[in-house]
Amino acid sequence: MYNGVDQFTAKPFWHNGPAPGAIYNFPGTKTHGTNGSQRSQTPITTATSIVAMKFNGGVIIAGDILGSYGSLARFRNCPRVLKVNDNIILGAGGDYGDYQYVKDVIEQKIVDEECLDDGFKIKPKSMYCWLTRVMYNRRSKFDPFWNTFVVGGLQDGVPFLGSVDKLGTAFEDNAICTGYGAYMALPILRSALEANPSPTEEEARALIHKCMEVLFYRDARSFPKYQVAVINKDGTDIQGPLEIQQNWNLAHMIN
Amino acid sequence: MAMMNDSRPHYPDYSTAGAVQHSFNPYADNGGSVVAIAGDDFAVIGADTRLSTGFAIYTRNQKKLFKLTDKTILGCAGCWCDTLTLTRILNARMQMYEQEHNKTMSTTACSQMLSTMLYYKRFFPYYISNVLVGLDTEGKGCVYSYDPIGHCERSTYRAGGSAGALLQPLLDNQVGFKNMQGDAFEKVTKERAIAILKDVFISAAERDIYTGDSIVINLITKDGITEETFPLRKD
Amino acid sequence: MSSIGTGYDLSASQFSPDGRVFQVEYAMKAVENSGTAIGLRGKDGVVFGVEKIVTSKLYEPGANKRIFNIDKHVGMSVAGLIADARQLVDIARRESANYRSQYGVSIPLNYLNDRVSMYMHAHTLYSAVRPFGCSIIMGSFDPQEGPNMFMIDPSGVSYGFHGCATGKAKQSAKTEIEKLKLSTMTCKELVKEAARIIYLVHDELKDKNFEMELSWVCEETKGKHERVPESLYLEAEKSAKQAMEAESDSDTEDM
Amino acid sequence: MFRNQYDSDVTVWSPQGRLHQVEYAMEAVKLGSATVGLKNKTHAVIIALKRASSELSAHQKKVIPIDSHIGITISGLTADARILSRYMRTECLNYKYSHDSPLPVSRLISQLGNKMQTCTQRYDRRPYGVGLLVAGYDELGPHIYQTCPSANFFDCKAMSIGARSQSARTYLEKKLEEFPNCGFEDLIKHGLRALRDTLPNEVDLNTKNVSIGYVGKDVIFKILNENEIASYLNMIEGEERRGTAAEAAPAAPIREDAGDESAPKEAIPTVAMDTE
Amino acid sequence: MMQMHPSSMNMSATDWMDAAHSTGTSIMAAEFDGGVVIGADSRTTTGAYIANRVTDKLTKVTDNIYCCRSGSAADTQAIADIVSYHLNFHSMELGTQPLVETGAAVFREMCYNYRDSLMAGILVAGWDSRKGGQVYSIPIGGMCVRQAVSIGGSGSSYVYGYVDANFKEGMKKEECVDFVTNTLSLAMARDGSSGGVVRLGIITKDGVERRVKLGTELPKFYEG
Amino acid sequence: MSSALCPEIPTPGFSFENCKRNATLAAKGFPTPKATKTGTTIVGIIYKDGVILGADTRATEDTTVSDKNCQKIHYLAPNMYCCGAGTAADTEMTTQMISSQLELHRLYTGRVVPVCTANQMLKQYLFRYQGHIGAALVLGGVDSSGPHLFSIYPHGSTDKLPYTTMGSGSLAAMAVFESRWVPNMDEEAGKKLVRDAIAAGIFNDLGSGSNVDLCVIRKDKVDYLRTYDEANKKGIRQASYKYPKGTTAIFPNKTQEYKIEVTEETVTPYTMDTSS
Repeated sequence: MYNGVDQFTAKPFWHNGPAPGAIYNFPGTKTHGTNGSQRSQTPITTATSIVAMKFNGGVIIAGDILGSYGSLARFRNCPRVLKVNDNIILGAGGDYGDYQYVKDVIEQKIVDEECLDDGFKIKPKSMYCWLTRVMYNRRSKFDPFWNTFVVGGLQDGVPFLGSVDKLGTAFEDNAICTGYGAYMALPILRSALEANPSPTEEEARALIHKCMEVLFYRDARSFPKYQVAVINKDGTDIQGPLEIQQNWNLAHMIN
Repeated sequence: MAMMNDSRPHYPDYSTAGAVQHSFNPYADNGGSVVAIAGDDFAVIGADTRLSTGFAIYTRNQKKLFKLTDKTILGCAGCWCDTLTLTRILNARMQMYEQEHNKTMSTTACSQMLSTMLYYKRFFPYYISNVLVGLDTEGKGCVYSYDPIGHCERSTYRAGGSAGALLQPLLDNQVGFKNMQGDAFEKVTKERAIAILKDVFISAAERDIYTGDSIVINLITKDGITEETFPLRKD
Repeated sequence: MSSIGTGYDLSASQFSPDGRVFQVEYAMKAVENSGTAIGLRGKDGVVFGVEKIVTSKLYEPGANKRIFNIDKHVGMSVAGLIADARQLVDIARRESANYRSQYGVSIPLNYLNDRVSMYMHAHTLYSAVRPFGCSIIMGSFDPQEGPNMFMIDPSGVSYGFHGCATGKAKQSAKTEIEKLKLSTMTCKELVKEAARIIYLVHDELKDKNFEMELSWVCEETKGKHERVPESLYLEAEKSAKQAMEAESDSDTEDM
Repeated sequence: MFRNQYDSDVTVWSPQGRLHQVEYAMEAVKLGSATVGLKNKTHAVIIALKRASSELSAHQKKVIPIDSHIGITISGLTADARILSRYMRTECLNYKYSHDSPLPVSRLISQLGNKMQTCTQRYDRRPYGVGLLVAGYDELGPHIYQTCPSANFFDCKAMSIGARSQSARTYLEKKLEEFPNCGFEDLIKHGLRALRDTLPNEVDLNTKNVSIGYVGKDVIFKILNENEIASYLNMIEGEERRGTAAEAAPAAPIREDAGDESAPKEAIPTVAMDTE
Repeated sequence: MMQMHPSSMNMSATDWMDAAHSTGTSIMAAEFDGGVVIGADSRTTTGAYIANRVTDKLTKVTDNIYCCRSGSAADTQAIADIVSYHLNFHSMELGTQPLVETGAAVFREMCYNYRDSLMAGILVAGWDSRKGGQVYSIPIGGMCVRQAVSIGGSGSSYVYGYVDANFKEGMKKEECVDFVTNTLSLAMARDGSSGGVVRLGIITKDGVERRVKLGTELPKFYEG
Repeated sequence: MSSALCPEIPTPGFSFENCKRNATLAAKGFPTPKATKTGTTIVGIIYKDGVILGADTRATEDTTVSDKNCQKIHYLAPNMYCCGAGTAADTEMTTQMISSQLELHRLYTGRVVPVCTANQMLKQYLFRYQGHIGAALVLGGVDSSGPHLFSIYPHGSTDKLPYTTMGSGSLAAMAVFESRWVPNMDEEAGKKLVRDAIAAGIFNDLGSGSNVDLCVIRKDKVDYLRTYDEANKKGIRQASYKYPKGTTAIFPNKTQEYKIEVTEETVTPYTMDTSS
């Protein structure tokens, strides 16, 4: 009978506004009784750092292939560097499920573009901007993609490197690292680039390799196998899994 | 029994942490400071180029000034993802205005539009401290400053962002000549304004950890916009 | 067509007393006004050929292509109203994108064919819309499934084909196609045949200028639908022209 | 003036496989004043003839900027053009917003084509009665596109649409080879000459009735002001019109340029069928 | 160490700044014919940051008793120090080596009495002449039980099955060493909080022999 | 026995009398005052002849730099120094207190105190306060058994290592060590490495900044290198900020002259009698 709707009395005076004593469900507050989609509130299977830098004539992006489930090293073959097209490579850290979803969307975007066959190929800056919009939109819905993406590529022949995080915070730089890499690999890359602002591809590869080694020593969610994506004027190339050379001699020095 | 369950402490070492609950905060404080000074026939605005989060530097080289028209520039500090979005929408709105009205937006119109756009997001605001500078229709320099939800105030000088509270009194003294008497009231010239701007940033970099690396300074005069950069300390 | 003009032919939702839907038949007429399009299914793939009539010198060469990519592995050639056809291309692309996002693999051609035919057929049911004024040929190649090809009429009826033709000169093209031993021929050979047929059926008296479009999806392209390479195109064009000359020579001799 | 029973609706095919409503919409284009578009290797130019509906009215607006790299001129129903231009502007803005780069011209045109097509297939719509000449510049260089009410569009080397545009097309076809390698100034001159050829003898181009827009490499789309137009008009002043005087036949009534080719005049126009 | 801004906390990578210093661990002890083998990984983490990658979690208590520590580093170090002091004092009073059983009892006493404020899971292992090699497990909560083989720490959950399937009573020394090494390698491969090198101790009547298996020398298992 | 005039002499150790009150206040939303933190990079390595400690010199209060050149390497004993990170007061007081206890210990035992003794005292002290004393320390020194380096965490756990880092910049500094540290470095290489590690913290961690302090401890000699490297120079002032006379408003003033008479008097000292 009384379904809470009384059609015989007038609508409240403050119609369409907050009911007296009640408040709006403003964005950001926990909504009650909705579908309760808290899915993206926490990352589940996660991947750790991405390490990336520009070199003379190209960009290199590396990431290990471990998918951690909390502290469990659960999936040991989770590649997360990706060739988008001949202009663009991409690396991703954070929730692996979100990454796969975004990857599918990106890949379809590329297929759509290939189908048009109109002579245009999306360039890294556009891809980066698009990703920023996607990430920002999702964060604004309080349902973020729990990832940090690193976009690398050649923009009309000039190396491009940019990063987007789960909020849609985006920036470009000559060296970008996410996760623990931001704390451990980035200092190494920054000082190397300060000494030599335009390293060769070989030098860049060696630096990245060193960074992956350091991260392996100090990041508890890392793994000694990683993949490297390189883009230069000859195209894109994804290598790996490569093995990290480890040095544990230190263990003998503890007494 | 239930009591025991409730009071049982959590032993992280023995639990396989399947998923750690992270609370999601849609905002980030990415730091940065903006300082603007306007004169009779010019306006100058500077922003540092450090983009940071927590204790980490994202990049040392992020320009935070956005040219809206040949006479108007917006400086933003705060949540960078909001800044990126706001300025993109702003640019689109500027273009729409230009196409619909067949003229470029005036600085005053820009200032009003920005205020409206900020208030539009009253209940999920853009967390940015905006400082808009430009020349008004009479060619006079003007500075508009905003709070994150669209309160707008016109003045002739303003410091905003992470070192805003640190710098505003300095500007009050050096540009506003507050609590002074005598001969100090000379109008600030372009050159003096730029020198003061650099000096306040030097001071800010000393004391505010989110301000540093370098500044980009834009000077707007009737002849157009000139840009200069000035290095700051990098620690 | 005895019922023409009797008033039973003004709506797609209307039968004539003799049980025909004239609007659909009229739409087919539109197809017959268009340049010829053919599809040949060989043992290792599908080849498309289109005769594109150029009505003005002012148009750029290569504009308004009538062969489209639908997905990486599906090609489509069309005859009829090009604007209508583009709408179908859009629908087909959306279908294949949806399929991939839902099922994770590329859309099978027979399924895509079903979906697009249903869409076209739906336009023959209501008076509020008109039937599409175009026929489409879709083809694909899959290493496991082999080549596959379908043609859909404005009525929404579709059949699988080894060789098919539509447009102005579909009759003579069909005659030519029937002479070929399609199931034993490779796509390389078929490209030449397609070029020959297009040149053969082109009526120089009615339409002066035309461009030939050739594309294929086959083993050689790794199951990707693409325009035939420049060199092969030129070769096919050359031999087609030679064949034409030889034929006209023999024609005169016969006389 | 019912021509036959198959032309009442856009959803009705004629027994010949034609859509009369669409063809009539194509006629609307020819009622608009002429406009010319042409390009060289670096620039695309659109030039339009503006009419004033009366002595007291201003000249209509024929050139509409879409984005920094695209502008259009229109021929036909101005109100329809406004809808289309707003759509194009929105598409460009959205693309720029999300991709930080200008929308490739060909993509804009094919999106527009698909939008226009739906209006030719539904009972509750009518085709847009306007033709556009689109000048755009992107990575593949300058472009001139023509769009029709039939939702068809053409990538053109040069084109003219609108009233009596056949004369302009004749000029353009004749000079076609010269365009790719001519300078920007010459390009505008060619365009003006082509446009002039559409005029009756007693009318001439002036700064009031001509609009020029252009876009090119590193140049954002710009509409020339009257002074700039005047300087170009001066360059072609005094030249003989229509190539040779002999061709300068007296201006025929408005339908003169309706028959596109030399096809005999029938009750049904021949141009509209664009199934190629 | 640091003061955090709420805004910057949504980076999960900053957990090292305020997380406790603990030995998320894989530890193990197993009896064999003539003694015990103890083993541990070498990783100490704060959050996901590896604060020490070559930690020695096998702590000497007396000459014949060792303990393997897991849990809070501060708590277990303190316990080990106190117990070690206690037992050494006791052995001087006795004039003989204390029994492993005694050692375990002292550990248990500490862990039980302070169970609300300590976070420690300890394996006590050693050799004495009365009962030979012995292993006592004292998990959080302060119980104590003797086991022929025992594993502990966060990595242990991944290898219970392996231990049950492969442990045999009365193994030879090297056989037991291999068994412990394999078990720990498996645990370290799966547990993000364990890793680095395997440190081993073999306690027999002759005393203690310490070994280190470097990360590169560890047995390899399936890594798909 | 206390009164308002004569407050009680405090008992040794901490006073906890306001803990309850503060907890209540905090629960009511009254924030506890913020302590000065040394968001810090501190490091230490063992090299061929001893130990090198390093630290930056920035102290922060929230996000403001409160001391641009503070000292973070604290003296413990002639052969031992200790870098502190965390709450400034805690690190200073803890090291001071341990330092005096070590001195007493030295006097009591009559020999150089071993480094591990200091380590043990520090860890026991910190453990007692269960992490409430926010001191993270890097302890380095040389004794009869050679060089030793310990890192000590606020909760009282310790690690003995040949190289270690602490503080908010510890990851950046550790990255330098992990890629470049080798056993038996000579002093110059060691100093360079430590400097670079601190610099990595200074430049990449916002909690660390200003200059690099080093402390080289050898068997017989300690070099405390205050401001070993000025990693950042303060910018040069661009304008002059002198105020013209009269800028500051003052109340009306009045001058009163006083006449002062000066009298001179010579005093002759007399000698104290110390004979008795």
